[in-house]
Amino acid sequence: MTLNERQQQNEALRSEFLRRSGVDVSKCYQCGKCSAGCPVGDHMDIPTNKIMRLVQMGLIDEAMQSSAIWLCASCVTCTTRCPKGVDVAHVMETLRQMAKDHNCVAEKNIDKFHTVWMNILHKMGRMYEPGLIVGRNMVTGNIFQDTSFGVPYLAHRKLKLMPYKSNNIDEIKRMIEKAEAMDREEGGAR
Amino acid sequence: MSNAFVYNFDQVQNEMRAMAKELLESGEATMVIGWEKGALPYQSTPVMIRSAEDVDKLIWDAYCQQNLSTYLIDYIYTDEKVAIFAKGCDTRAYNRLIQDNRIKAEKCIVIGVPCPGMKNAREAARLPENAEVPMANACKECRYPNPVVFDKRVGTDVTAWCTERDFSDVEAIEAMPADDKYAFWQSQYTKCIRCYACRNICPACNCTSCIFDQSASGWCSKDINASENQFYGVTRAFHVAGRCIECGQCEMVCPSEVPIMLMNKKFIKDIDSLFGAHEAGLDTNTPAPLSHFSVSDPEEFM
Amino acid sequence: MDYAYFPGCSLESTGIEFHMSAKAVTKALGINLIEIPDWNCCGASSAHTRGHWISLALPARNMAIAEAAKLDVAIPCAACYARSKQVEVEVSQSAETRAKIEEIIGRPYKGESKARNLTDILYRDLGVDKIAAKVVRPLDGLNVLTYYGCLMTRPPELACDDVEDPVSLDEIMKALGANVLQWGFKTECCGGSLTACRPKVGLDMTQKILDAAIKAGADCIVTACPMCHSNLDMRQAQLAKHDHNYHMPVFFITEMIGLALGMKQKDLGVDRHFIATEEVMCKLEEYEQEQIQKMMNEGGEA
Amino acid sequence: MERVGVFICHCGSNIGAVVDCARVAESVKDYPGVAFSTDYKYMCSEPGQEMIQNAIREHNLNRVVVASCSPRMHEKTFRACVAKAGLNEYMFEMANIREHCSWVHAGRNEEATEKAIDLVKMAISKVCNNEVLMKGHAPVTKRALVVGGGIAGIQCALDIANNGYQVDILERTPSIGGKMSQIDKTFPTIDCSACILTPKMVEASSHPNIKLITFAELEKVDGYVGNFEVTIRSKARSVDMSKCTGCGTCMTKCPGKADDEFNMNLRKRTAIYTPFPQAIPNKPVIDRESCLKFKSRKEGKDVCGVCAKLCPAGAIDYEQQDELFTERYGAIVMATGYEQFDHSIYGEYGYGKYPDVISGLHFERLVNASGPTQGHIVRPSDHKEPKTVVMVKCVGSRDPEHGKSYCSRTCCMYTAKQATMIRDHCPDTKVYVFYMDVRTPGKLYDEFYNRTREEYGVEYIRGRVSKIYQDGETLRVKGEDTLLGRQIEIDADMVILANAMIPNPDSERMAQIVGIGYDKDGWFTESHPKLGPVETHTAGVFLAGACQGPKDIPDSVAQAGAAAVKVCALLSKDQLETEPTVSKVDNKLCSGCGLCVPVCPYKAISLETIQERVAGKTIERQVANINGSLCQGCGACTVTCRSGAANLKHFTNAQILAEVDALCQTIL
Amino acid sequence: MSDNSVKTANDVAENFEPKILVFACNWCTYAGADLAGTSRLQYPPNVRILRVPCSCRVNPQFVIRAFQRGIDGVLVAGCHPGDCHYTTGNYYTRRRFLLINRMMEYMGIDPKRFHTRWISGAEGPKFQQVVTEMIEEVRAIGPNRKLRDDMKVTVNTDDIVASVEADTKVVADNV
Repeated sequence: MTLNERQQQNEALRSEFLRRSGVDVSKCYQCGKCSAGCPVGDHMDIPTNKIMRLVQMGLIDEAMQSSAIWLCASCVTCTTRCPKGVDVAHVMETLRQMAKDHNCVAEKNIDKFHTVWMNILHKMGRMYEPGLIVGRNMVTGNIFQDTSFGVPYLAHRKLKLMPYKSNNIDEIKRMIEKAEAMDREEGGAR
Repeated sequence: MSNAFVYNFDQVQNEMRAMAKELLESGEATMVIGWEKGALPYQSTPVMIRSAEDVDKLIWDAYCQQNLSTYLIDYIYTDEKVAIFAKGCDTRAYNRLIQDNRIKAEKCIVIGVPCPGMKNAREAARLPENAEVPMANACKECRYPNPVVFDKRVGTDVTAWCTERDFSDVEAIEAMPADDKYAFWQSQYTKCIRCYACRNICPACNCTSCIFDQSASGWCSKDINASENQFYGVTRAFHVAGRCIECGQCEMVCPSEVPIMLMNKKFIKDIDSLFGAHEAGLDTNTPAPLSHFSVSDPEEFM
Repeated sequence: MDYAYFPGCSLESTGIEFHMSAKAVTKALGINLIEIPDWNCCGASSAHTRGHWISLALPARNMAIAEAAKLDVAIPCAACYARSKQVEVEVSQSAETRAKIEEIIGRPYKGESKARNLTDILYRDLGVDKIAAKVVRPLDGLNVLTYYGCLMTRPPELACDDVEDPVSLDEIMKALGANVLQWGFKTECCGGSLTACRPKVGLDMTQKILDAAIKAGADCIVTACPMCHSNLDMRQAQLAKHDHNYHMPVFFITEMIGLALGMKQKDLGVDRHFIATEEVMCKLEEYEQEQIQKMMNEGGEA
Repeated sequence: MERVGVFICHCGSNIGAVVDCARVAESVKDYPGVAFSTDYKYMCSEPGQEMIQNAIREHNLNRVVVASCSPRMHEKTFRACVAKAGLNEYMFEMANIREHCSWVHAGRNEEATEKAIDLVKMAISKVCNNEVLMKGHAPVTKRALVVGGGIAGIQCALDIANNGYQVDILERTPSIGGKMSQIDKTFPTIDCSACILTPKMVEASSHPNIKLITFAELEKVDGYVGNFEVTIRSKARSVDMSKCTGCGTCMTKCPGKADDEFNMNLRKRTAIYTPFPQAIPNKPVIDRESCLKFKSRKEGKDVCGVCAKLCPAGAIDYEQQDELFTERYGAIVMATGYEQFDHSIYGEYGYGKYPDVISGLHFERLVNASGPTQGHIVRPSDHKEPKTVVMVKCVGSRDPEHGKSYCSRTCCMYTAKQATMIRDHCPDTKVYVFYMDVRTPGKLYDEFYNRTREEYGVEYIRGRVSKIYQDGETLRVKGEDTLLGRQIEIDADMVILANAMIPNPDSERMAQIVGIGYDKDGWFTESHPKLGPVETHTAGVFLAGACQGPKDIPDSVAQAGAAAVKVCALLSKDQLETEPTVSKVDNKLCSGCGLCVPVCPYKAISLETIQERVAGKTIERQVANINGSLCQGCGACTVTCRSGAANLKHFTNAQILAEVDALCQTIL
Repeated sequence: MSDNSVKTANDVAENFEPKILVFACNWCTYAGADLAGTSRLQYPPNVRILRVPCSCRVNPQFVIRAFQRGIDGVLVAGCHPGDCHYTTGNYYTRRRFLLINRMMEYMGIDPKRFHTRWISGAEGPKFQQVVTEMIEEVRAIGPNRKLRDDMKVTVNTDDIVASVEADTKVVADNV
């Protein structure tokens, strides 16, 4: 397929990306400093600067389907050092949010982890680590991952067995629902 | 807003008289400009006192709104050393005049008077005798009731009752449809009789020769009609843009009650939002917004 | 010195040592922490992957509760700090954001209550001199590496220390008498967020940091982030399976201060670490003994 | 009484095919002020011009309007034409009915004709308000000042001097030579920088038309083109130049020590010093900050004095003071050069704290045979020869977020040059260059770069370096090879950063003193990026070298020559003609508020004190005064002036209002 | 609303042709208009260019004056900021007209009638485009009826005389 056809396919995604991220990727001049300083760089299927290039060329679908965006640890080193003031980390963030909305998450486990996490938050208002580990293992299918840590955690008196439930859980729930509704409405635009 | 009711005018008035007496007796000043009782309870008017015997003419009440700084211009070429009493706004006017090179600091003695806010004389005239008189419009938004510069001072500092200007009146007009705006301003400026009282009282309108007095210049006609009056109104507002010290005297003295400050405040609002907050007359060094620029000013004309 | 206190979820479980030591140390140093009643999770780790408003709303509620009490918020956890700082900055910069946030959380929040990193409070508000003055058991002879991770220093607009070369932990450790080594990994990401779901990637990142720490000749690492701590401390067992035996103890800054202030390990939670801290303790003892011996010898010679 | 002659030009069919020229002429016949009106095929032709001149005489015309093409085309022609007929050339106006009318309204003849009538009426109304104006004349001081004694300043001064004009070089440091004297070799020929510079320095110092004013600063510039009055501060040298023989004995025993700036602080120098052995003038100065005597004097003591005891000529003078003196010049050339960007803002490169992370200029001193290491390339930390060197380009350049947005132009080449020099000096040393782009547009430049890679084996890696940190004895460099898409880590013994060029830190203040423009980065602004590259907006002030923007040596030298030509052209005139279309102030109307003073881009307005009789008494007051030689006639002051006291000649308030009124007359 | 009511778009005469005044700086916009001419770029013949040395010479009072005299639209145009022949003139233009444009709108003048634009000597097409658009816009909103001095809206002095008399009486009563 020709480049112009590919870009045409991506037209809607491109404008969605622009609206949601508010980042002007045209400023990127491909110096590679983002990739150079990326702590996860070794493991990414597409280096950060090439993600930026894909976005710049309007090939959002390819960027969205990469595993790189999920490996991004949100450490923000790229944004901090970018000589052109491009918020690279926010580009990655937006691509993750879009990948989820467009159902093309490459790293399902990472996404599921966040889903479990948000579910606990909905119910408790605070994080509950045993629930997080068990819940994540259930959805990802790695039943025993990290359970070996559960025991030492307990041995080291570091896991609370009883979850805390807020007295104002209704207020917190309302708040979360309102915020999520607003995010849906705006498609996460900044 | 309750300053006026706990503020002790009499005590400050005594201090003022004592100060005036001392200055005149010692010869430090040859004249003291203050306020005296006017024909009506709500009309305190300026008074020039040259003799220590006359200091009891001086009064200080909630109607001493008139700005005295502009009188200093009249004495710039005399040998007089003139002392004036100056409220917060009067001292800003004084700074305005110094910055405009219209008076010389060494010929003036500024006696700072912290001000609790003046009452609205126009309302006072309309209200029954014992009714509660509201604060003058400009005073309501005053953020500098205490003198910002002075050589001597009387009274003690008051607490400012306002921290931010209230632009709701300007915004109300901005929100109108264009034709309503025009109708509003036309109705206001058809009232204008071009008496130039607003100009004459204004500390920022201090030109030796105003363009509206130069009929041969071709700028303006003497004709009094809505068009010429509006030309006058906008031009005057533009001339004081960024230089207006917001004493509100223009509006106060207008016999036709044209809301002149509504024009001035529009410029103030836009200057603040476009070029950064500016307060005229707080000092004599800060350049007027229209006498400099920034390369990063907002760009709307591409 | 009063602060609202937001421990955050981690400090109730995997980072409980931080909670214990922070409370003990601040009390001893005269900092009064008042825990925010019924606080909720700040949303770090996941909320920001889901949406902008949810990521702002969660910390905003806690900040609003603190603001009602007119207190700034002391936050030991670097992640909670970054999330809370984000909402503070966005709300105070934009009236629009503020209105939306207030609508979502149903409470007023003007951004007046500031999110403060506890380490920053110790370093800047209290000052290292005050900490040094309370030291009874100096950490002399201990070679430490300071590790800040991502969230104390990035993004720059939320950072509480220098972006590339933060110094607050260094200065505090120096005040405690420790020998602070230099390395290039102060602000490198430890991969904490990835160890759960992509353990290989996360472990790889952790390994790089531990390798560098060994190379630098450190006795231990000092951090102020519960995620980094848990990751660096707990994952060493996993790395050991791949023949990487580090035995590199990782301390919270408050634990270190507590030890130097002469507190018991148990009270600080030091006994709860995965990597045994005995060696560090022994080294301190030995050094102390050496010094005493040296002094006695010198005394004998004299 | 105005008697205006109106001449409508057909310009062949250019105008005539669209605009009914006869009708235009006819319709303004009775317009107020018009005494004569006609149309003709080609107004600018010989017969056309004669027609105008004859009409002036026959109809006793005192004002002329020609409606034809753009005044940018023929205003000068017609002004000369009416002048020949005895009218003042400013009693003429043009209406543009070709570019602004017939050419843009083809086929709309009726409307175009109406428009032409309006335009002609506007011109008539304006010309009725025109005044007789005379061009002024100002004499020219036949001497130039070159500010800055680097290669650009030296070359420019030599070129001016060789044309027979007097020229002074003003240099703030103790010696001329500038940055080029610190550089070891020059690209792309790798010839020795000192070998080509020092002869020029000697030539300048011995040229009968050149005077060197070293260790001195520009203090104030008054006056205008042809007549600048420049105040110079000659800083106290503490050495009597007339007695000093430059023998150097004083420097041998000086106990005061300071960082040696010339050698990028890589070693120490004495407190009494010359910056480098070939300095010109080769006479020392005492650096009072590090001199023991001056330091002790601050504490109320008075010690040392070794140099005075040693000096055989008795030239040491501790009591010398700064001196201010004023000189007149006809032209000024700014050649204040550049500075090196300070890389210590980059935390990821160690905030300038790693001793073995050095800048390009450091390297020049390291590799220089008379430098601190006698030309041995060694690391500053342990003086060992580096086995691996990493070079990083664009440090501070092309980095709008942390440094400068522009490309510094020279770094690609000097990096290539330094890389080859390392490979020459230390053949076993590996050199890596991190780059984003390689920009080598110069004669033999790209060939040089390719040799660097192909023959010298320097490895070029495309990508910016993200972090450098000390890792034991070596430096770990983390980058990305964006062509491979792979992270790269290199253990380097030394890192050389290709730091950006930035203007002299004082450039903005200098620009304000001289009254020229500068851009957001502080580079001086040329008058036109294409057609006026060495001129400034201030007449008589020219630019040479890197003070206008990053430049290498050949470009600086070329620009210096160009600036010299402009200077000579100016100095060759005995008198300068000045445009009379400048602002003036009506003292009667001026209140002296001074609001116009800061608005003037040419510093042409000042407040002056005048005397006036007021009510039988003489008073003094201030009014604005416009220097007609400095004023360029923009009119900024006229709008600032509330009372209309400031007015722009030939574009007066009355003239513009008359045009507005004329245009609107026909509106119903 | 007074009897000299402001005409709305509906009342626009069928064949209304607006007249628009362009203040053009000599070095950029005037040259840009010249370039439009030499390039034969066609635009409606409703604009009249008035040459000034620099856009900073344009006193806002000139603009108001034009409206008083019945002009339908005014364009003030100069060099792009940074390109001013006089280095800084257009920065002042920008400051002044950012304010005046807002004030004109505040006074009820349709902002479509009054524009400030940067048009360089190379931007012949931009000149063509800007004036064409402006002419079309002004044509759509009809002739200017505001601020015009030929529509004598005179001042009713009776009320004022009455109020002054009343004031005088109050004073007299009190003295």
